Amino acid sequence: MNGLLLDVREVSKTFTRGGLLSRETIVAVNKVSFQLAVGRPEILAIIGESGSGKTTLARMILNTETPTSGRLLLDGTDLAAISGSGSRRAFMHKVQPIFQNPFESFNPLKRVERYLLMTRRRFSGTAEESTAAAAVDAALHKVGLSLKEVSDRYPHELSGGQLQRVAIARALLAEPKLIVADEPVSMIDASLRMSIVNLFKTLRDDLGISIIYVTHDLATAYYISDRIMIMQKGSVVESGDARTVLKAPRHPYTQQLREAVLLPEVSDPAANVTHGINGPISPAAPERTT
Amino acid sequence: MHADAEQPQRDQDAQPLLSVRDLQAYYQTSHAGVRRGIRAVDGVSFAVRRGEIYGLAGESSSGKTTLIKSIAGAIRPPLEIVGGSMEFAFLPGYGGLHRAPPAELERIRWRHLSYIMQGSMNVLNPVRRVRSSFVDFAYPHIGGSRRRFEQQVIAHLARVKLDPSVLAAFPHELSGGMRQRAALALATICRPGFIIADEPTTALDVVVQKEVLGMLRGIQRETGSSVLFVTHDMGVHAHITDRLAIMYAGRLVEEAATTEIFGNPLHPYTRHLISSLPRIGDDAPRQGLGGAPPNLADPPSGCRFHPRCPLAREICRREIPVMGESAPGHRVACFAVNQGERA
Amino acid sequence: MAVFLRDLLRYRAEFRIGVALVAAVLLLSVLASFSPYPPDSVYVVPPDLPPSLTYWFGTTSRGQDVFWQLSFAIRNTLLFGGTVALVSRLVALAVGLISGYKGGWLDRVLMSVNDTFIVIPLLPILVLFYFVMRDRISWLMLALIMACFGWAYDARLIRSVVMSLRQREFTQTSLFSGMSTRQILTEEHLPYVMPILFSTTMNNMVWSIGLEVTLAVLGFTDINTPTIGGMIYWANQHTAMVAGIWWWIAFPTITVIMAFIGLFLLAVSVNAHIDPRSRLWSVGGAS
Amino acid sequence: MPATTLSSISGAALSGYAGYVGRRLAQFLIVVFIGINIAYLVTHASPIDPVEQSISAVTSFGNTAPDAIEQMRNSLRELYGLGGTPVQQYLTFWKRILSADFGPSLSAFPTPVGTLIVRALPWTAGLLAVSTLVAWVLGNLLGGLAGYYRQSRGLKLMGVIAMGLHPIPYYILAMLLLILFGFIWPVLPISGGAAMNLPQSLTPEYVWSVLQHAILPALSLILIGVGSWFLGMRSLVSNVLAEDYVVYAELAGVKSWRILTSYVMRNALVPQVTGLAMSLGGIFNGAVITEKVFGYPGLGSLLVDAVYAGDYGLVLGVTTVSILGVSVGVLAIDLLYPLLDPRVKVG
Repeated sequence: MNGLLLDVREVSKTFTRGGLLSRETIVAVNKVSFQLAVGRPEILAIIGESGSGKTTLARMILNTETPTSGRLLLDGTDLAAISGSGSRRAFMHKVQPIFQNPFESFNPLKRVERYLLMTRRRFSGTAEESTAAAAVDAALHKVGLSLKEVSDRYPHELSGGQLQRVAIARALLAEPKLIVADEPVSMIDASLRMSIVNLFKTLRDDLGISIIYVTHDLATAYYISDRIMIMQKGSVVESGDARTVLKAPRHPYTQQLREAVLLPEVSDPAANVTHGINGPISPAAPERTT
Repeated sequence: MHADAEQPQRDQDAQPLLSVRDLQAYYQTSHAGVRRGIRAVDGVSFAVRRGEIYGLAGESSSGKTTLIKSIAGAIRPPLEIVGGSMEFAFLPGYGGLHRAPPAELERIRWRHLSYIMQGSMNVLNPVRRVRSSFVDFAYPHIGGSRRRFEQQVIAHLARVKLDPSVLAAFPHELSGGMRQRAALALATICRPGFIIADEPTTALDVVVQKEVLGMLRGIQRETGSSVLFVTHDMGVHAHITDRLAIMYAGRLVEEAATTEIFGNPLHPYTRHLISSLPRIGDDAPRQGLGGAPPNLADPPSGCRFHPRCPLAREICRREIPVMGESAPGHRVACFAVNQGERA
Repeated sequence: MAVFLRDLLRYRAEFRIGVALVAAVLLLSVLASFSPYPPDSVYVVPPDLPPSLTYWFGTTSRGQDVFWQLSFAIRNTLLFGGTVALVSRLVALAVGLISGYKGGWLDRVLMSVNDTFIVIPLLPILVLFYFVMRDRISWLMLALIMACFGWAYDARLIRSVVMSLRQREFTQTSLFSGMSTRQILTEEHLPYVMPILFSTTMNNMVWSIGLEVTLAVLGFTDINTPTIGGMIYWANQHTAMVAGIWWWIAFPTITVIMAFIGLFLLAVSVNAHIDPRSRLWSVGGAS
Repeated sequence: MPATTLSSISGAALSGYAGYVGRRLAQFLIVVFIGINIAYLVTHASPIDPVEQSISAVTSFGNTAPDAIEQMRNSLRELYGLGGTPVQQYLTFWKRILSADFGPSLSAFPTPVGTLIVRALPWTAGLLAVSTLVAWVLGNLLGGLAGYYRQSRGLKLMGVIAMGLHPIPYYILAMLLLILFGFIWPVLPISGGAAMNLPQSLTPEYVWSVLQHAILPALSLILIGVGSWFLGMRSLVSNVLAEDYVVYAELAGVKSWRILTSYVMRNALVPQVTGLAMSLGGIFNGAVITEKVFGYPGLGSLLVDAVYAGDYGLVLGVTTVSILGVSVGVLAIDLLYPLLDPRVKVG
């Protein structure tokens, strides 16, 4: 197979504000095109600052926002043609989202397993309760959890890291081909962040799922993605292989972003005046703890 | 006594501007007759010297927000100061803002101590022009004619590259970066000796963030203020702070010059924080830390990091490690690191 | 839900007082079923007697026992308020849920109509209605027409709650878990709307009963069905205050005030308990 | 660079205001349109002929000759546009309303309905404007203080009183005041707009009499109004107190009265202005009934008496003018709103 999993063709989205007398148009996304191939799972990072249109683009891929112009095709199906619960379900069977705030991803009044079982029931076609539980448990194991840890729990009884894992497990239960993750680790504590990031790598390598990773963070994008797209004010200004683009950015905006990344190392020891104890600082710590 | 340990500094540094001693701040709730305490800050000691930017790093449940609230005197139930003191050099003898009489507070506020808040976007009164915020906050301290005051404000705004027309604008008419710069100008116009900055750039885009940090650094150099700079972002700490303390589950685990922390981290938690951060150009795999930050209503015994620590040993489960000086100016609370001096 | 009620009873004095007042009024209305006299018959007892052990609340100039008449009146009045509240809840819920969840032009149209209904002065229209209907007006008809006007304010409240729920990520999670719109609205969002529905029901009853009393006192309703307003109407017709028959007016007034304050306290305490910011919805009211 | 950003932004703000005014005007027209249509529906969809209603009401007062009745019937039919097809009727209805022509009053024949309404309007407008303004200012002031000084016993007590007053309907409160000042402590005039024996003029005696007569009706409107604004403001203030800009100003040591006025109350007032616009209809309802209770010569009394007298034209006229008047009031408040909130919504 060498078709296209996702084909985004010249997609634009404009928002209008105001009424009859004053009308203001904001171009959130401006003629963006890119493709993801079938059978070649990859992580594509969409990078941009606030107002770059990256979230609007992600929403259009998730079909929760309709483009003003242009087309989006998933596995050959035009997203604009999706109507009715049957085709909507078929679409969600292929694409699933992960959100930014793990504490908001589940209804605080409901137990989290509700969403796991619901997803399983809706997308597997079997209503068998016992196999559903087993499938949920299996999905949770893929993200390093088990049904025992999660069952009967409300969202506030789990940590942010755990909830984000549950959110990923829920997405996996639909057996999607594509996951759209909008800033999935920006609200996760530093000590837990990398395990979630690594999980995305595992999904790509072991389960063959393509991932669209929407973020403002160049460093994690460099760490996990294969390809990146830099967006500015709705347009893609630079795209290509993650390593090439980020190591040697060409577009001035990408260079500016790259420059502004604050490295977790003291680049100019003279700037920090208090103590004289320093030496050459290696990028990685001298002794790894794990 | 730890202030004595840092004696090798020059004389003017010997007297810190803020010294926090063995601070304990708990959230005490009494629900249906059952008293519960969340030990958000549990025995924290450190000192901020004159003219330095002192960083405080920690994740969401580390207690750093509670620590800031306590130092700022914003203590409202259920938060309670259970023990310890927080002494400012310009407010001697009270052991904390929360114990100072209103007249004293009035004397020091904005003149000696100002704040840049986490939600800096929303610190300006939305229904009044920016000018009125400057008048309300700073005019009582600066005085003189209104015209001279306005000129002073305009000159100060130029330091953060803001046009005088900003004064006539309403906050919603400014971009996020402009608002943040206006807030920075507002916090520094009285040239306070001490500035508490709580995640001041977290909500900003990276390019603007770097710019604002540079401005803060510039003004701080010029005025010689001390800054207590709190953020979870290690990159920001590396960029701006002089010394840095790492907080975990309500306690400090390590403190040293920022160069030293990044060059020679000693505590296993600090090491993890630094080594796990991905860098552009470095393809080495990074690992997350197992387990989860502890529940502060029921923290682990002994060292609070021991359930997640790769170096944990028997003593870590039983005893609380104290901050020991491993090198001049480098303190760390870990049995594995300090065992030479300790056991 | 049980925990919710228990917390309310335990921590909110307003709620306790509200429950007590409403319970007392309800008890009185239930007693109507045990009345020794039919509600619409007159001159069954000696007229104009002050309160005594035989006639607890005295008797009227029309020869009715005030206590039993009052129990019929408050029963009918509560029934009226309940009917208006029930019917208008259905409209408010439908408009609020649809407008809030669907958004877009549908929302704009619905809210435009909605704001109109909030603003229009209702009393002149109800008077006009009475004018053309006269004696054919029945309490059910009046209840329905008031329900047609009584939903708007609350629909806006429900809409703002649903709008904020729609923005929340768990709604997206529900959507991508394969739930239908109906399922999301009824299973995920309704629990957040329920407390507001409860408090607006109470407020709506206060509103509709108040209007009914007003209309009845003027004689602009079906005055032959005993209601609180109807009792005061007949007392006024017999110039009860001037004649010193104060109990004919005092007891219905006290009863209906108890009902008003009780219902209002229930609404206020539930509102404060769930969401102290709920009033802030009106910030968006101008858009 | 910041200067250019700013000027472009203030330009947007200006067009935002124009848009806002446009939207409010459109909403005003919608309200009037729907309101008048409801009045039309009520009068025309009923199974009863309003003309017959009027005639039976008029004739019930005395003996009228049959041919006079027939004459009256015809002129009424013609007057109220009840002849012709439904479409014609509808158009005639609008024509009459747009030309403000409701014909002669039946109860005060041959005085035109318009004249009666113009005579009554200043009484109602004056009573409503003064009592609403006083209630709004007083309620917000006290409620703001109660929200800010939560420990004050006096303000807490006021909160309890407000909770008791707010849910009571206008009629009941007006009646209680009437009983109190009419029977128990008769110091104030309880009926009319001014003393009967004084000619309408601007003499001090007359003005004093007008004010005296207005006290009780105004008081009943004000008491309920204060209660509801008080409760609303108190809860708004306790929300605003948690806002960053208030906390920050407190940290900065801004004087307490300044925080209360310029930060807390100033922001909490914004939704209260919207609230005022939204409750104007309800307040008008209250004024109608209060006027009737105290025999105040405004639109309310006119309306109720017109019903008793079976004066169809007058009832319709007062209803229409009420809808129009309240809508104009709402529009005026809406247009003043941007003065208080610079963030006039563009969306």
